[in-house]
Amino acid sequence: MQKGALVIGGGVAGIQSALDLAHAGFKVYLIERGPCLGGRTSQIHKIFTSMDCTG
Amino acid sequence: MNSQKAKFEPKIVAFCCNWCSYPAADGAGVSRLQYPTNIRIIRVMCGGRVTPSLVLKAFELGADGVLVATCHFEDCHYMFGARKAADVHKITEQLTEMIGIEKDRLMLDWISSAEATKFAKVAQEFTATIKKLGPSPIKKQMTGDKYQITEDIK
Amino acid sequence: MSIKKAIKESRAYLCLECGKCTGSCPVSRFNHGYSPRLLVNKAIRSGQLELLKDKNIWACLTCKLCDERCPADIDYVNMTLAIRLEAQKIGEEAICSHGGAAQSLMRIMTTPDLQQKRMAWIDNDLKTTQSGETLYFVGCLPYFDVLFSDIEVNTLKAAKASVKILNHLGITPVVLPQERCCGHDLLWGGDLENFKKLAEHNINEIKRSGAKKVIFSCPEGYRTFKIDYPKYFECNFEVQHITELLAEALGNEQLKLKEMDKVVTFQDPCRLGRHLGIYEEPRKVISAVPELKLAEMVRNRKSAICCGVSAWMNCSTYSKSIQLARLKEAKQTAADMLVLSCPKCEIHFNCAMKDEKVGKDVKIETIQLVTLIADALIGG
Amino acid sequence: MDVGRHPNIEMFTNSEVVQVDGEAPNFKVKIKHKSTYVDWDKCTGCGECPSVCPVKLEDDFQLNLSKREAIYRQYPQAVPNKFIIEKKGWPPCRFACPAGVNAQGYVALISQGKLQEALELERKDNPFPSVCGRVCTHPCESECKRKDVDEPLAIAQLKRFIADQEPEGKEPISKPQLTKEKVAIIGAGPAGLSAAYFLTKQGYCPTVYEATDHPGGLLYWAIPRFRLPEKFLKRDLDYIKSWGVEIKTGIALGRDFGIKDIFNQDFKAIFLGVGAAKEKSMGIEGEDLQGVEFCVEFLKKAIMNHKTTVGKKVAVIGGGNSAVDAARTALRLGAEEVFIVYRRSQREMPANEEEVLEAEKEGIKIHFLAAPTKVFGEDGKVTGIECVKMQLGEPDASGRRRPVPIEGSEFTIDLDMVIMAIGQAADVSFLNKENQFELTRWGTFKVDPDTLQTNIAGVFAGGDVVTGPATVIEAIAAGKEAAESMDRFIRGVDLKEGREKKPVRVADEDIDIPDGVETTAREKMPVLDLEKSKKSFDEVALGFSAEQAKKEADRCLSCAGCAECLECVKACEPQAIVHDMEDEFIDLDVGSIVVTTGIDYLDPKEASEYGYKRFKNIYTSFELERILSEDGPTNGELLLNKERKGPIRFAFIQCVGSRNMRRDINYCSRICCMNTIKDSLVLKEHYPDIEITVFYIDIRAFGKGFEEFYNRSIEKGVKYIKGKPSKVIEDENGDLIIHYEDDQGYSSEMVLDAVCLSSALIPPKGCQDLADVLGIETDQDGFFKNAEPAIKPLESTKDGILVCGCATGPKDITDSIAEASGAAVKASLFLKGHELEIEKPDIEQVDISGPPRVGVFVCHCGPNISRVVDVPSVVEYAKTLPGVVFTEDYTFACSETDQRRLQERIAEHKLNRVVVAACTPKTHEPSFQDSLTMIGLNPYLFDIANIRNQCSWVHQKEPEKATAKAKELVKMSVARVRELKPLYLKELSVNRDVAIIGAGITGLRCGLDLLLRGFKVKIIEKNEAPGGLVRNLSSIYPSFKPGKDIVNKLIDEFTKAGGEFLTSAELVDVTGYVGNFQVKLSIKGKESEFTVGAVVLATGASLYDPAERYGYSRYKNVITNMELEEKILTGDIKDIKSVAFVQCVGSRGDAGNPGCSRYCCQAAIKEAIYLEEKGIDVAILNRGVRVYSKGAERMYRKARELGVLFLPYEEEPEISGTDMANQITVSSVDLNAEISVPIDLIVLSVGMVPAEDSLRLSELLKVPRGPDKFFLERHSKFGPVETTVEGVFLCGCCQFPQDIGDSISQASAVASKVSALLSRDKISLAPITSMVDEIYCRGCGRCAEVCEFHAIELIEKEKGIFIAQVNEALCKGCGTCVPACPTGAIDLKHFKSEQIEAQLEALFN
Repeated sequence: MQKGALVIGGGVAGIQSALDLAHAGFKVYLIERGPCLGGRTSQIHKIFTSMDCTG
Repeated sequence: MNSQKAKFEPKIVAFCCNWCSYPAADGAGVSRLQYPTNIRIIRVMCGGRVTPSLVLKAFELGADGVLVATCHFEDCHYMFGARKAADVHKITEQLTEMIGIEKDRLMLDWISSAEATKFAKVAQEFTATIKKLGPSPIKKQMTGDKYQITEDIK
Repeated sequence: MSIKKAIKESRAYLCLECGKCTGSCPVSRFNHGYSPRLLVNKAIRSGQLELLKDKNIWACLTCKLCDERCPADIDYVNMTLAIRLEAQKIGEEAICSHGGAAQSLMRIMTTPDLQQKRMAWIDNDLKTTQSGETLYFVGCLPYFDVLFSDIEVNTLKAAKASVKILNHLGITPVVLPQERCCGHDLLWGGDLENFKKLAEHNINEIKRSGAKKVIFSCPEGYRTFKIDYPKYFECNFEVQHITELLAEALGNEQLKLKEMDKVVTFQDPCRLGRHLGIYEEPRKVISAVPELKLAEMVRNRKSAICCGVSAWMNCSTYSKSIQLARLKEAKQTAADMLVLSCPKCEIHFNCAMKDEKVGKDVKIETIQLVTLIADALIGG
Repeated sequence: MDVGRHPNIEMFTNSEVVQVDGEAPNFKVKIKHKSTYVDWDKCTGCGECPSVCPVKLEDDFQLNLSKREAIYRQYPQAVPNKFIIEKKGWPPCRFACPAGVNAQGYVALISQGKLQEALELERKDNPFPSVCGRVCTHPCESECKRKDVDEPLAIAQLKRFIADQEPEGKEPISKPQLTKEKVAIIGAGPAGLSAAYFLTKQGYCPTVYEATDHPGGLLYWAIPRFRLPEKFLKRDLDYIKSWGVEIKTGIALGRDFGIKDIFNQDFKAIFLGVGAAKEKSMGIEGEDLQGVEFCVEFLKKAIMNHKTTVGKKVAVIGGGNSAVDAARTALRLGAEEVFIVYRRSQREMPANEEEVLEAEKEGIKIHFLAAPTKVFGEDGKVTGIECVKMQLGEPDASGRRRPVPIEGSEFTIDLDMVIMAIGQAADVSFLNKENQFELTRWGTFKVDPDTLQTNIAGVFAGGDVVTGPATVIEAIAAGKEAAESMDRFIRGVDLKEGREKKPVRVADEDIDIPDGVETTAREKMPVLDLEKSKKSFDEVALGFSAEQAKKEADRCLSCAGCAECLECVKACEPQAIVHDMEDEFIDLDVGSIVVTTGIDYLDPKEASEYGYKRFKNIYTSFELERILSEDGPTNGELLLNKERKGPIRFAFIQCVGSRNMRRDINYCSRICCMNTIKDSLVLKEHYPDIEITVFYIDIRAFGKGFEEFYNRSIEKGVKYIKGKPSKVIEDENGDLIIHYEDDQGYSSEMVLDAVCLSSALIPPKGCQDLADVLGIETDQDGFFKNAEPAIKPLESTKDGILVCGCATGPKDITDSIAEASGAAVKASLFLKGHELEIEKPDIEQVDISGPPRVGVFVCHCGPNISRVVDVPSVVEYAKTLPGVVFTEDYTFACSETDQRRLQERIAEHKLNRVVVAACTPKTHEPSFQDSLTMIGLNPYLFDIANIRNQCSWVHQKEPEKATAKAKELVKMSVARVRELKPLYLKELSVNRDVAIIGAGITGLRCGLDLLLRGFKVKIIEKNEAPGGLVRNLSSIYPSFKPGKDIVNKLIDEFTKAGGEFLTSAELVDVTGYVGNFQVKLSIKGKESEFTVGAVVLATGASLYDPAERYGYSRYKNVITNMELEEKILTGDIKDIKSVAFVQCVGSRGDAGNPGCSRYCCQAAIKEAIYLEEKGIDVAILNRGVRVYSKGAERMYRKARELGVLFLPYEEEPEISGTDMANQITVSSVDLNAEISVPIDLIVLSVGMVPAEDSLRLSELLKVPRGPDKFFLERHSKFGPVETTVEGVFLCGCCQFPQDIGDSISQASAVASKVSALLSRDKISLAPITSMVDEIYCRGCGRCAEVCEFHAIELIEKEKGIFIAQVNEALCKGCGTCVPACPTGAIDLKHFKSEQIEAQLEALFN
């Protein structure tokens, strides 16, 4: 059976490692406790130094 | 006269860049921010893609106002696209002003993808300014429609 | 007039198929897909729709070199114009350079009550009026300088020089604040309807200003006023090119010119030369300048080579090759400057020279004849 | 967030890891996927359901600053963009109700004014709303959580309200045809009728046999009209009858027919609901005297005729509802004096409390703790009773305390009537003759508690006849259960199976009562005035008004979250809502695990000294973040009281909780300083004249661009005061007063309008149990522990499990992203051989030659578009457009079903162009394009007209104009799509080798990771030997191992894994593009060249040379910290007594690095500890100690413990001494005096500056450099290790000075990015790039000049003729070259000039 990687946590770090693993051609199971992805970052309105949005 | 002006519904072309102002317009939709219906959005990849000829073509065909909306300098997806848009816009501005189109009918603005409220505000204010200015001084010039082939030729 | 009549009038049916036209055509030399002979052939034999849809009708520079050389004296250029007028009706159009910005500007100018802001170039030491005997037709120079600001060309210098010369000769020319484009480029692009609107507007403005004589620095405007306007409207004013005026005024003593120890060469604009037959006046004016020597290019007067683009249409790699060839010829005369008398030549040549890949063997300083004279005026 | 769509990623939101077994690389993981109660395959995210949901809950996404519905999507752009219902089980009220009536449900609907829906919901469980609304003992109210706030909700009275407001004669909406078997119900009481009702709902045909001549049982015969008027009982009965229940009155079982007769008339099951009407007698003397009556008979008589005679003084014996009823009835029949005798106390009285109060109000006296012993009378008529006082003893079986008579406490009351109301008993004697029913000792039927089946199969019993006299609601519940059993019995299904699973009550701690909810009193029920009610049998309680009902319903706390009012089910067009969806468990087979559980923030409630939650306008930094954001609770505005004047006074307090020994948060939360600076700038933007003060201990602005950001806030006027405030209080006129020590050392106060507390970042709840499940350790701060902090920052204490991001400690987004990529590559090492092959099926391409044949598909998007835009008229209009050959409209174009229909239409009508008028291309264009590719139509012959986000949603008040605009948008799209050309993905072959420039620890780490992933790596190093700066470090914090060993270990691991070193190599040129870089080197003069797929910059940085500053060149004993490292290695520090470190030499100032060099504070402290332990006195002159990384705060603390002196300084300290420096003086601001320290050795902590050759490298690789001259990363947050040049990556100090831990994480991050890039054999490039029409290109080169990505070159086609050529690998598709081209030769594919002009022309004629 195709073995994949398990990523626990759907915040910005979780998404990034899931994407990197997926782009490298591996199966990824992304587990998030909340109803959707984004974690703390989605609650942040502006990011310091570059002041662009987290949209 | 202003009853005619009140009834007057300007038609405004908005060139919106795919990475910043277009999603801002979508964001305005998601949060149901209302703005007048006169805006017609045309998606371009970057504000820097809008050539003077496109703006002049819009005015020639009868647009009452043209808005070019692109990213802020620091978060432009193509790093320098917004600066290019500003340089090209200088030429377009001079041409439109010289040909007799009021200065306020053409506007360049910077809207990042999170500034949905700003997009709605710009849409509202720009429509109001154009309504105040009244219809564009240029009558529609388009000659016969491009696609019917006149009878006698066939 | 219908297309059949126009082709007959241009005597196309007399074509001997000798191919001299294709041989001399500057475009065919580089664009082997374009042959005036085949086009004439098509005009006579093939169906109308096929003719009108042929992209090549737009490739012709209308520089009239073929007409000069045609043993059957076919008026190829006017035939092409007629075909274009018909083709535009069914939606055919040329590939306009600069995204069609110029064409858009001209079509916008057909709006009757337009309030253009185009007088900024008249600085206070130039005297102009709103009404009077003589009118100086500026043309689209103010727009050109903005549209082509990236190649730092300054066509308005010629306008300032012209007014300075007229003032020098005691004439305070009328300059129309709401002057419209003469319509030359739209006409040769086949858009007759808008051409007529522009023409009508200009003629009324001129009548209102009371001018009896209209002076041109741009040969395209001059040819359009002189030949095309009378076809559709009745104009009660005289038209003259500034070089002709200068040539006449050489006699009177106010016109004293400073010495200029330089060698120059002269590019005959197609409209001034082959279209209107004015070859000698410019040369007379040049020779009037003390110590100024004129070194003619190999192909001059009737056989001068066009500057590569007409009416902002189909500017391509072929136009570049034409321009480079012509510039090389100018360099071969070892002249210090290339004298021009048409804003379009100035723009096209400078654009060709702008790209450094092309290197030194084409770089030459260009100057409009009127500017040269205006600078040389004594007691100006 | 394109993770949602990536084919390899399977997402489980709303889920938790519950069990992990096995070792790397074979883990067996069990996931618990909590039910979302919404079927996410069907849900299209249209957003209709929250608009109908009545429940308002705390919005945890907005940190409880605002409310959201029970069915919600966390934020509009959530991925997955689906809805979820928050359900915590059954609310306390529903759980307490025997019939499980969903009280919270219908109360919520009342608060929404949806009264009819509320009634329908109530009737799902209880067919007697009018009755129960009046007489129910409402156990639900005693459980209502509102009692902890003020008073419980008036649930019963609300039920009555919705029953009463139902218009007369309303037909039940959907009447099932009664097709199933016949069932017999004996007794038309609440139990029987309820059973009948529930059976008809399942299609059975029940016949109810009632002994008396009126249905209703005790409801009709025993409950007085002033509590339950006949009119309202009749309404419930009529409702039940309207369901097809047939009631035959006057027929009694036993008397007129037997159980056997029923079965013979092919009734399939029987329900016995005969109730318990036999009156119990007390068995005391004189009971049979005339004037002594039994309660039920008396009530029956009174009900039949309101004129029955009654005595003057009446006593009622008993404490139940019927006793009180009897007493109040007697009063209304004319009794002058009525009193109740009850043997227990008021508390045990079973009667409803409000009925007892009404009785007392009507003058009825109650003798508690008294029981009659004898009734005496004259000539057969009762004249009085003798009672005895009681006291309460031990509780009896029913849990109520048994009354015990007190000896000698007899007393007599003279009266002329006694009513015995001591309870009834079941009388089933009539039945017992021919069948053997088992009875209990109270004479009630013995039934199976779950199924209510008697010992005779098919015969069920419920209500008082089983339980003895009980409440109405219990009888109804019994009827419902019996109906379920009878249905199963008839269907032959096992009666018990699946029924024992009782509903789960919501746990108390899950009910979040919002603090600060204001108390509102319970609505008072209006009653008939006393005088009138005493006399008549009119109903006493008059019922709530609509406003009262609404106000009362609004008090509901929605304890269970979703109230299951099923409104959302009605509103959901795709029928996606499944209220009884179960949690599911999923087993996964994984090779490695990455833990990125993120961070939570400390609730500063314990820091009560700052008045959080006690005073208004005191926020945590996270709450401020939500408030300042447009989609936040207050859409971006501070809620200050309106009438205050003058500029806002705002203060930030840093380190609330962080760096605090007492609360054992002994680490720096690392991001709050920068977050505060950012918020101050945002505040300045919103309120230009705002006065901001920041109280801090150390401003830790250590990252790239942080120092400039800090200075920008100072320029904008933000005041920074060093010193942590002691407390914040609120003065009388509502202003906040903050107490602090100012920089002169005086204690002072400042008046403020609002305060923001930068509260500490702590590990999220459940971190420890996840650690136990995974079998990995957490460190003393509760974060996940690293194998070796600085050297292996990404591995956990267990092989195969990686930890990164805030899970290992607070860090900002840039570092988290870098670590995440690093962890990804390490995780992939365990998945060797499990790569997925995505095969590409070759599909037969649709023929797209010939004139354009356009299909227009207009989407309703549920109501989102069709509510505003007249979709059919847009479809009609589309037909008239030139080129359009087919039009159709869909409800949800993006759903699988509609996309399949779209594909069929394309084939059917041979369409070669498609326009979909729907939502925004930004989200849905890829999914439509995929459907086109699947059937062989080029995906670029397609356009979306955005008639939702940019039309229907934003013009809701002008539908006709919106429709006209939609038509024009469609016309523009059709015109554009006619001009579109097919575009094909360009495939590039990929070379799989990697070149790394720089062999420092970063380069080595990245190389090693790549080698382990199976790529060939060449490291190019300009010095002879690899190792970089770290090699000559004496020790590395915190393991204190010498740098040399670590570097050498990496070097031989690298060579062992087959890596290649090219030392003393000088990079000559790099040409080509991603996947095919040609690298030209010269090693000692010998040129060599090779091709690689990717290039990694790991060139590190060089150290600032202080030259003559601080007397470095003059004194021998003034050295840099690197030189100190050598001295320590060689042991050359023996004769040194005291050392002074000077920090920020060549950092944060005019010379060297304008920003902070980040590593020096930690390095200095590490060395200081080493020296102090050798007995050398150490002082560190600093401009704020910036130790931020994991464990660094503890090290800083240890240094202070060992006696290291930390001296802050502003101006440069002067160093004095003759040939050797022996003294250093610094002007200390706090003590405003000069402090001079005798020293033997001065160590300058020098900052890092860009390497000398970084300019040359940046030109070679065309990688831009930032304003600080370090290499510029693609995106400061989301692309920290990539550059704008595709295929060129960077890591370590060449991007910005950083410590070893960060550099190594970045190194692994690059390895991950490179392996992602090179793992595919082909790189497919986005086809939207520029293209050149060679005929029209004059070779003028202006486009090449303009292109920032150097993607355009001029090539010499023939001698002297130059043509521009676009390198599609480098071209980003921005199109800024198009305006530069004079002839229009260059144009941007998919956005060509004629395509845009076509849109303009379509728009204007």
